[in-house]
Amino acid sequence: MDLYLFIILPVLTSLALLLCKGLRQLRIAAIAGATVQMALALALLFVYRLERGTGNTSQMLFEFRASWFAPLNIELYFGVDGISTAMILLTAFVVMSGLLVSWNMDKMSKEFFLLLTLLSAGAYGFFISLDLFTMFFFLELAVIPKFLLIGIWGSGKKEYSAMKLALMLMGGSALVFVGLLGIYYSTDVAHGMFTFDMLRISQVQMPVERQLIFFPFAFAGFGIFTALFPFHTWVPDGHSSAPTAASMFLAGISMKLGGYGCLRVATFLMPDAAHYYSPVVIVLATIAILYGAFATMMQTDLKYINAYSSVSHCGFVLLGIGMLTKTSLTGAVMQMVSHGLMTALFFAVIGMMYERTHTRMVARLGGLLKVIPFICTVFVIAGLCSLGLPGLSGFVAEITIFIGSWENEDSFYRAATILACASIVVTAVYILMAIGSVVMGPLTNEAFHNLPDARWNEKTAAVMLIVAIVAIGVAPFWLNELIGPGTENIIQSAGRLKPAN
Amino acid sequence: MSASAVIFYVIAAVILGAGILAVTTRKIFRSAIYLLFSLIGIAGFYFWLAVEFIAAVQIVVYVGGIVVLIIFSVFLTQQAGNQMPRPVRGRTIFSAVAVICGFAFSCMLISRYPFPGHAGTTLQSTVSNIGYQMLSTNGNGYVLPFEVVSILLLSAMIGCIVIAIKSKSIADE
Amino acid sequence: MSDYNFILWIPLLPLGCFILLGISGRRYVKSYSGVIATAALLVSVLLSLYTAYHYFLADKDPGEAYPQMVVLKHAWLQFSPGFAINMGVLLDPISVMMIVIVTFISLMVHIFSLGYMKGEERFATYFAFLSLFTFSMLGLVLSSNIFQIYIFWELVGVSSYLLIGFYYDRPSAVAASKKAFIVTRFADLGFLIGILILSFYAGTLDFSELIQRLVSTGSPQSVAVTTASFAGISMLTWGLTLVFAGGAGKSAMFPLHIWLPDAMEGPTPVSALIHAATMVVAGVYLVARLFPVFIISPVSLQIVAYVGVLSALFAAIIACTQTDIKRVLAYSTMSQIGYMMFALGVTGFGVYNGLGFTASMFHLFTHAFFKALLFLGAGMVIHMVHSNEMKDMGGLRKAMPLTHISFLLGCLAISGLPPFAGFFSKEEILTAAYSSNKLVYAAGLLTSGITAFYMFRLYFSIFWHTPRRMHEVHGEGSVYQKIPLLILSVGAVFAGFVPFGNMVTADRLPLHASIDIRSAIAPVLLAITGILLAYRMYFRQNYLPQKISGVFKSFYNLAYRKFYIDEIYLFITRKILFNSIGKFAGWFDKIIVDGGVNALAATTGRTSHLIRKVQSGKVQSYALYFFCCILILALLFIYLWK
Amino acid sequence: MLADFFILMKSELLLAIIIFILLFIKLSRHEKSNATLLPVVNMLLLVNFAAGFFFNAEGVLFNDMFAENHLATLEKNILNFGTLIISMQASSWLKQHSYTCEFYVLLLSALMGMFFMISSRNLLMFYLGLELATIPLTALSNFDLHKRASSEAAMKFIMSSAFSSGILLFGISLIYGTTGTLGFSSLPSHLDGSALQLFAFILLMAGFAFKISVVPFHLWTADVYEGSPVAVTSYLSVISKGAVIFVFVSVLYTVFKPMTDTWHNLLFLLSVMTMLIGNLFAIRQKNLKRFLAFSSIAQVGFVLIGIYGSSAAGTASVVYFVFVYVLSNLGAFGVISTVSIHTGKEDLDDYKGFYQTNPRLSWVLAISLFSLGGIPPTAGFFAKLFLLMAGAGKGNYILITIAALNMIISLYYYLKVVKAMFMDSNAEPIRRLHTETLPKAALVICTSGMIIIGIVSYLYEYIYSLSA
Amino acid sequence: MSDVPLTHILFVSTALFFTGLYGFFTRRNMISMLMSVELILNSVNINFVAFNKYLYPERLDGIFFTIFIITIAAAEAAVAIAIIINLYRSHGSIDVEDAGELRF
Repeated sequence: MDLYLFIILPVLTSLALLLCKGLRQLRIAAIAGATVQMALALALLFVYRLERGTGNTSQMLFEFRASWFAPLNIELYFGVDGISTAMILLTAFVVMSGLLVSWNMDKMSKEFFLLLTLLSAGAYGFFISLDLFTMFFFLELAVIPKFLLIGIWGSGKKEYSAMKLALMLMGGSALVFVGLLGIYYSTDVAHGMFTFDMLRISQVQMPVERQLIFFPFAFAGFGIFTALFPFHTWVPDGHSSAPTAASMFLAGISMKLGGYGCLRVATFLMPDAAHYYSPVVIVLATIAILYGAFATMMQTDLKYINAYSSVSHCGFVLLGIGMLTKTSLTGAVMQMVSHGLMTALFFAVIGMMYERTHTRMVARLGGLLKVIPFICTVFVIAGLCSLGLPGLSGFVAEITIFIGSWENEDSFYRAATILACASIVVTAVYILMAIGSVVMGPLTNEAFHNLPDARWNEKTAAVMLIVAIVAIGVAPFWLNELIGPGTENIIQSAGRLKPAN
Repeated sequence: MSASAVIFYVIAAVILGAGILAVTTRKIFRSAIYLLFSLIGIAGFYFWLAVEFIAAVQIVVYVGGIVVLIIFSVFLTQQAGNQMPRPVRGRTIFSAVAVICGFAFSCMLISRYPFPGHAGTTLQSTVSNIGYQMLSTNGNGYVLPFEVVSILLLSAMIGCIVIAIKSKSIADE
Repeated sequence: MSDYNFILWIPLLPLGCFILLGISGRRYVKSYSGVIATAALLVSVLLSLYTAYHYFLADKDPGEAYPQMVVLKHAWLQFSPGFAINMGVLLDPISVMMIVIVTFISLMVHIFSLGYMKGEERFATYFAFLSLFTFSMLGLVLSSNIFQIYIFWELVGVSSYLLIGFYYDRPSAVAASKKAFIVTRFADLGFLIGILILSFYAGTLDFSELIQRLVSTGSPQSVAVTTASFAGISMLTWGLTLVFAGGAGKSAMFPLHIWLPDAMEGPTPVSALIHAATMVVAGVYLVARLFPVFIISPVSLQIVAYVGVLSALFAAIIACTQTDIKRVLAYSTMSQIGYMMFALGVTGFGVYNGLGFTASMFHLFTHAFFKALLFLGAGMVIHMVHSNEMKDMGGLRKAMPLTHISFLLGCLAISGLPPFAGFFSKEEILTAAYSSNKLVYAAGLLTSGITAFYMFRLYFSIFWHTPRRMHEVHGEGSVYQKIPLLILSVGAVFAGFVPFGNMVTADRLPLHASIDIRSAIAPVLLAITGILLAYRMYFRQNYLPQKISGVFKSFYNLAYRKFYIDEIYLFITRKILFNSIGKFAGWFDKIIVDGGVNALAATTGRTSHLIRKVQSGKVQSYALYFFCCILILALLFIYLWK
Repeated sequence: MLADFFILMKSELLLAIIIFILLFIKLSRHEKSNATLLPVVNMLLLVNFAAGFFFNAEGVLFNDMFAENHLATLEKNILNFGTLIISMQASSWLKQHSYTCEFYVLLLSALMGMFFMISSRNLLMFYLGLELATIPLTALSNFDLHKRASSEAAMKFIMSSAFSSGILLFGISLIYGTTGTLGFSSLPSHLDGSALQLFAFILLMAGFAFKISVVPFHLWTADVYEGSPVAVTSYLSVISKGAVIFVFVSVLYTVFKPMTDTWHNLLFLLSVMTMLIGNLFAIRQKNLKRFLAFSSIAQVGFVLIGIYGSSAAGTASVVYFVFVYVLSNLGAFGVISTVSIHTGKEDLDDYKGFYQTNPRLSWVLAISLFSLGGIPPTAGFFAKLFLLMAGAGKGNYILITIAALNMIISLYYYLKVVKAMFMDSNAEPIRRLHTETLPKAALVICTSGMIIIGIVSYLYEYIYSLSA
Repeated sequence: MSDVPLTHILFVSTALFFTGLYGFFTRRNMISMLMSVELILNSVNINFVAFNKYLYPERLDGIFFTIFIITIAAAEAAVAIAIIINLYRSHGSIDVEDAGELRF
């Protein structure tokens, strides 16, 4: 499997988009690109499992190396393990559905599709990179498209949100970069030779005192991407102002870049510091979980509701990472995948509602189940997934995190776990409040009586995401098996693989 | 104190006195004249140091060239007899303080620095030596700087012409 | 030993129905959807009866305990070697009993609904939800793994939510569904933490191993769980109490009962199935499932007992004052489940001491029949008068004779009059309580009297009393509605004769207990008193009820207002939790966090405005700054920063 | 000797030849139109640029006054390239100008001064090169002869630079007094770090800092940039700054090696101040030229970090950055000059809704700004990060963190321009502009350069091989 | 010549230098600012010549430097005066305070 295809494909798609004229051609090109990406991602999953099935237990599969800025020891070094494969799959799903829901984007459509494609290239590249610099390159690659997407096609106070998002994310990546440099210059592999190669760094073992300095940079930097409290404020504004597809990308993929980075860079490469700082991480994550949940309850705009709930849900990712057990890390990755799918679905459906009713205020909606049953059903499913209903992916991920967290015996960890668990109640409250007043209840607004239900493209997008959510929720073992070896490696690097009693 | 020393201090007094007057008097024309005296004093200093060539250049270029240029421009801008506007007071005080501090500081540094005495041969700064070196390419030749300066003078001249020439459109205004 | 693999089909058939109807029900199979679901369920019923037959009778080795066997097992989510959420099917007496009850009652309700829900716009959806519920409930009772039970626990919760909110355009239904879900969710939090505690010490999530490890004295897990403590209470007690909290939420035990009366907003058959016969007893089932562990923690068992009896009495008192017939039934359900709970709480382990366990299960069994019957009957009544309020009813015995008779049978059964089903199970419970805890016994006894009173209050008010508003007399209902009533009546009458002690016991060995006539006297007398009192007050219109309520005015009001529990909750959640914390979070976000970011931006802007003076446009100032900076740098680097 | 002379001084000689050709044209010309002159000049510059790729040699001339090596050749050629681009962009402005020949003579003699400066091995040559690179430029900045702002800018420029060269000279004289030599090769062994030498060194640094507009010696920059013709502004901000940076690197790394500790601290302080002040001023600018002036000040702060690294990677990163900076800044100035020449609009507010009327120009400007802000996939990203990487090699992470945070501030104002173009609406947007061939070609070159040079790593690797 | 220590000459030149600076900072007339610059350059010249004669007479570096400085000073003055004249045409004043339109 040639991993660089994941970068080349979006690039080719964008070139094709450049040549296209008119919405028809554009969306055909975009969808074709996304479909091929999706096929490629599925193929990757297949080939990956096949390769693992043959007993290949090396840490990364399908490694690809090419020299890039050789004097600075930068390489194009790609490779995947289960975690990245899962994230790539997630990306492919979200990209596909995001493009589907923006089927009728008629304002500056070429630029729109182009930016979306660029964004996906950034995400793919990030997930397959094993070279820190390359990874960082792709991380930043994804920032500006978001800025433009929100600023141009957004709604509400879009400029403010776009600016805030771009600046905060850039702030995050600035911190990340300082962290990366710190890591780089701590890897004296051979007489003043440094390396960005993550696998080698993890073997070299940075000196502890340097880990302690640079872990906060890397973690906080990536943390900003994944809504680490108190750097989460870009999330609500950014998400709510963004156009539907951009919200989906933003919450579905972009926030995952941060979680993945926290895991792969901060924790994997600086395990001692990860242990040292784990209480801090846990406290922040717990605050984010509860605080996000409570803040959600106060929201009146559907997108804000989902955005704040994303803060809460991404808190789980950080909690799982902070807890530093194999199970909790697995749970964190699952939560990333699950939240990616679920929140994409949520945003998609909110977008569909908004497109029809032209409002996102909960108070102005109501009883929509009667007129747009499909969309409402999807809404309910997304909501149920968000509140962690078994059989849907959210539950699996949260439970795995809880169990993983619970493996830490200290009462501090226990308290954090219990508090995090408590959020499931709050989540239920706000999700049900939203469902209750949007989907259910009497249909008050006369104007909503003749709303059309979902079109085929919207249906396809929603069904695709739901299938993925249910597939994880009903049969989590495949995802677990996929992710397991990867988290095992990370936790082994952390040197505290906890035997299961 | 020897005669030569006395001459030096006299020259120094002229240089500094004229210099200070040049930057403080409020009549622009007078200021130019003081500058002239200061520059002549410096030329005298060069004579005192027995670098006659430099002294000659100083008189020819500065006294004969630059000061004349300045006086011309003073006339051109029709301000010869006018009182110059009063300096901005705040800045004057501030710059006086800064300059005095700077001067004290520099003098302290200079007086503390142990300048080595010279040992070895002395190359006389005769006109022939200077002339020879100015145009030689080997040894201690300065032909390259010479060429560079010639380009500089050329371009400065062109620049002056373009800028200062009274173009038609400006004349029309 | 026969192969029980077919058992998987029992839950899978409803699941298949759910998927089929859920996806295509609205458009393609709408009119057949009820029939499809019912037929599928019928197969499930037959399969479960077949299972029961095999398990209890055919495969039984005389003298041996009933086996507890895990028929199927699949590692669903493997956390670490030996620690996994396994999806499995656990067969033991209580689970087999439960699948019979669940499928059977569900079938009855399905059939009833064919008539009752006819013409509903979301007919197919309704059956889809019912199938989902049946599947989840079956999954719950068959769970072999404590997390599996949690999973299905949540699923029944959501199906209950969906069904309560079935009439989604009624704000009250929406509110009720929300309330039901949120309250049980809150309880589930306890359940979840309890699971985490227990499984952490046991090192497994599978029931059989978990129980075995925790119970066997001297095993490292058992030592760990009893010695570790938090706030002076052992982790075992914590774990069990929290798990019980989950069960109490689902079973509407005090003080987590508030959702149940409101849940009556759902269609009546749903109330019969979910909120009377099956789902609400899940809490009892859960305690029974973990019973061996509860036994070794007397504290938690006592908590179970007292919560149970308190709920029983409390609900019974409230039931006397309610006027909405479904609410009365709901409180009675709560009260009866209280019975089951405290029965479990008063049980010891052993040949005779295990009576409470059996009694509890027995009551669960019989209660399912008569309570479903009562609800369906109430459904008939409501259909007839289009109202839930007692005052709109009266004298219906002529208009709906079948309903009348079956309702009467149900009332007799629940009042515990011999030879109806309720008598036997209630007797056993009280006997067990008597031998273990007199206080509980006394409360139970009192409750049984009150039960008889309010049930007959209901009965007389509906079917006798003064006839009202009989403007449109239509038939009693379709045959679909009558058949279940008939079948359930039979159950309400005869279910008590099932030799339960032989089959369902705590140690899975037969329990030979017979009813002691002497101990039966007091409850039966009390029940009769209650009935007579009800007869005096409600058979005809008279002023006695008002008088009595006038005498106990404050207490009556208290009970009528359900002891203000709802209001207290509302105050705590709305005012304190959501409003304060939520508002605080919102405020904090806007002012502190966001404000911080904005302030940073503003400071940058302001600083940039402040220092603009430096760029004054005066070239001499520039030079002056230039020179001063040189001086400063020189001083700095020559003297200070070498 | 003579062959050496021709080969080693190839770049300077070529420039001299072009200057003389221009002078001849001027002298012999009978009202020849600019339309014919401009292509000729650009062709000559192209030849000049192309010649930079051939016959490169290393060696020393004139008794160690002039040295040429491959890195210097490359640097000169980068400047050649930049000059060519500027000349292409300026063509629509120069078309109407009556002193085109003079413009080029001055421009090229300034360039020649820079070349001498780069090749200088002697403080005298350095000083002469510096003056040659400055004095014609001061005249050039007055080339919008009819504009008040232009003459004000020129006045400020000549006054400030005269002042700063006075300071610089005083420093040089003290260095000469304390070491007895002016040659770069013999200076290091005479530097003893005494207080007077440090003072002299700081005076010298101030002279350098003035030229590359390091805070606090930057104050002239914005005023001059704003007032000068766009072509001159871009020349000042790109070429002349780049040249001094090149010299600065080699002077610090070779001549002042004994004072490394001092200049490390100095650079630390100056770069922090430069980034911060540059950014803070840039935030509040409305005029795009002035805005770019401040942003280019901030950029220099980053360069100082690269220099701070004092390693081969440092040199390479600085040179690479300057090249990328040439491309990016010229891309931005190209668009601004097109707009300015056609409509006279230079304010940020005028650019609102620019994308609606001129999407291509908007993209070019946006990409240039992204490159300046260090956003991938543009080359600016790599260039800026390599500077930080080189700087981080010294282990001063406070500096790196401050720099990284400054990148955010700078991003803010770059994005503000992008926002104005893409997101804001305007009742009277700038009309649809027709870009002429030469400027268009220049923009295409810049844009493709910005995108390609980053992703294709050969250029950096080549520079690194030269600077190692 | 040997009777006067080098430092005294340096004091004189430094004094002249700072006099020039003071003039540059305070004189509002552009032409007088230019004169101040000339003073600064002359102080540097004194330095160079004195150093050369006192300390390093074996070569003529300082003297040559002086010669070039003088030349360049002339060129600079010429350009500056051209610019000032141009400015005078457009602004009607050679007061430096009047040329402050470009700021902030």
